[in-house]
Amino acid sequence: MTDAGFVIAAYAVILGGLGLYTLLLWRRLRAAPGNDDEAR
Amino acid sequence: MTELRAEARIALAIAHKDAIAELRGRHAMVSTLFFAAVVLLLFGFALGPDAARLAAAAPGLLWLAIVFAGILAVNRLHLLETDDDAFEQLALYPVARRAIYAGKALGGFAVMLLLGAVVLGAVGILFAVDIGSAWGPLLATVVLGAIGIAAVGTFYAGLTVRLRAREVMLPLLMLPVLAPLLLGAVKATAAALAGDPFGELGAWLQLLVAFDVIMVVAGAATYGYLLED
Amino acid sequence: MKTRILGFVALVTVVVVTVIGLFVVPPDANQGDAQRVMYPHVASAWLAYLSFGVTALCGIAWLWKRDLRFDAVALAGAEIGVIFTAFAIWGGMMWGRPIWGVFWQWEDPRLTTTALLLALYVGYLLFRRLTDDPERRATRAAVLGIVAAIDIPIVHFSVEWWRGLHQTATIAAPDRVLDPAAPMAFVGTLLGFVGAFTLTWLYLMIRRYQLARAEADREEAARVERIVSARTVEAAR
Amino acid sequence: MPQITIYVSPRSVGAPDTRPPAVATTDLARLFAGSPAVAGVSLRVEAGRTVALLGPNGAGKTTLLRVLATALRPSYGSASVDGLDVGRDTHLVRERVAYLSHATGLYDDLTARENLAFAAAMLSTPDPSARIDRALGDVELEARADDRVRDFSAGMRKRLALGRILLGRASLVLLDEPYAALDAEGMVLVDQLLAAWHAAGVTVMLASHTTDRLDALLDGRVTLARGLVAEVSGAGVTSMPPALPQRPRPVVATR
Repeated sequence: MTDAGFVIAAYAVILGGLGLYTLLLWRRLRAAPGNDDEAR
Repeated sequence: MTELRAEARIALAIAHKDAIAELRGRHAMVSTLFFAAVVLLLFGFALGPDAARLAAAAPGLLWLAIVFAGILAVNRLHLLETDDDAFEQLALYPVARRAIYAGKALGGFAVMLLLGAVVLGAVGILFAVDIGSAWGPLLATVVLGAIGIAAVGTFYAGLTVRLRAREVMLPLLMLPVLAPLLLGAVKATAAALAGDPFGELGAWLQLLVAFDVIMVVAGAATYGYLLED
Repeated sequence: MKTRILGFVALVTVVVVTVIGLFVVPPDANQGDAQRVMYPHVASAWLAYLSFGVTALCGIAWLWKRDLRFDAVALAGAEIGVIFTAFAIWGGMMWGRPIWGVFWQWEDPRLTTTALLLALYVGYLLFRRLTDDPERRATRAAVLGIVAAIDIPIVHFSVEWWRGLHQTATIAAPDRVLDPAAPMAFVGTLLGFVGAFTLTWLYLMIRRYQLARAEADREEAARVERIVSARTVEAAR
Repeated sequence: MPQITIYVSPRSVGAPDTRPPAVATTDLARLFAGSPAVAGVSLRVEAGRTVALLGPNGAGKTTLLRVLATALRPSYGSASVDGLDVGRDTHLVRERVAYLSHATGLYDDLTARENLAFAAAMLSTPDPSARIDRALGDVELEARADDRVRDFSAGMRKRLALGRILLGRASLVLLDEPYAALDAEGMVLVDQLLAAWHAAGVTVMLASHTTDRLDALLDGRVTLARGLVAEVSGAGVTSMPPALPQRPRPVVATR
């Protein structure tokens, strides 16, 4: 794998992860704070 | 000043009680020592039979055996309290929380010291390592290591004493915190065994002292919160 | 509403710095394109440490003021901290592989410390899930967060020594060492990333705090409601 | 039957009305995993009184005692012993309270005497060896003083736990089902202890189901149901209905 490959992999995971986490958070917030095991 | 003396007396009473119960009933000590010996044996199978490689790895194996056996030992000391909800009764006595921590840590230290000495001897035999020549620094390392493991172990055993999945959580929480101690102890032991070629021994012992002081103070300051319910 | 704007600003800055980091700024003289991984890697590591600092401080604040809002911030800090720690480790590996040829560089104190950080705070989050009573959970998690934060500098210091007490700090590496006289462009881009990621971090912290508060309030309302209903039933008797 | 001597802290002497209420709770609630074991208790017990906590299992008797003994922190509301808040002045409250719980909190591998010696060290009991002998005598365990508690029956363990309380100088004694697991002689022992505490001006609150034998010993009775006070009778104890309705307040701890 070329250097560029690793760079892409790094950015993809970090930015993708941030996006995914934001989405998850947003969905959990938007859903009325129903029964979520986090709060059990 | 008298208050500190009273707390010391209480800590000694707790450690004394643990010692009697430990020697008389629990045999945790014996089982922990055997566990450490078995771990060393397995290390031998894993890394042997090349004697040179074993001798090179001896410091690391020594301290891994001590740390793993240490988790069992510290856990046992707190199980002693939960048989009959004695832990709650202990918290209800009008005594300083840090005195309770000191008492339990003292008990843990004694167990760890004995464990360290025995494992050191076993390593000397099993991995043909000459511990006689450097017994001074080795003893210092074992003492400092025992203090550190007892200080951290007592805190985390208290934190997880009534926790679900405690058997997994205690090592999971405790081991990362012990990383600097493991690292320092192994390097100090290696330096001591090699006759301290680079003169690093002093520095590593200082690291262990710093770790011990910080963890004892942190443990004593926060142990009271672990007794709250 | 303000948070929404913050979120939008954060998004824009992240996109801008990413474009700069990937395409605009020239590759490093020695490391070539691999050096571009440093930007998100360093920014993530900085936010990991910041998050756990926040968690430890909120722990102290809870023990002092006994206000559950601090506990909610501490939880947000730990969760988001774990995520940035994972990113920092991933970035470290993606940078290490092209430069050293190995994913995991034991000698790099930053990497090993960050790995321990992950272990410490995954433990913190697991511990929180295993404790039910909100106030007992807050107290014990606070103490756990404080001891973990105390341990981090010791870990970093000991790994720093571990690498070689008396050798010079530079790692005896192949020729691809970062060009020490990094031109302004690198430093500028790095600061841009740190800024953009910190804005994102702030946005996520606020959102996660709101979520934790919403759940805590719902839990609180359920508790109070059960008390009120018990009392009304009794009063009616 | 030995004459039981109660070592009283100076706090518990003096006419009852001059001392703050031995026990005072205001809208006290304590929840476990979201459901209220105690849902709202506002109780006042005058110093020096002997009061029984009655009510079915799960009525909240044990939880109330554990909060007063500082074993549990209140979830809502507040509780005080001798005017001292259990949350803020926890250490001072612990000096004043003795608590006998279902679990006797003894060390199986230690003998009866060693258990009491440890308790004496924790309670800083003056002249410990004499006091331990006296306590063992009072609870009639001298014969088994040097046997390990591991071999004791539940009744004997309870006697030893009562002996431990005699080593202290509590002004408030909390007993959770003191008569449970005791033989006839043991029950007489508890009667004697209650009489001795009463004579010494020590306040006693005991949760119990055996009420028939208590008439002569009790000043007042409190009946709990579903975590609330259902009924109060006798002297020295009063109760107020919990505040209603309660607006769910933001998540700020009460202390």
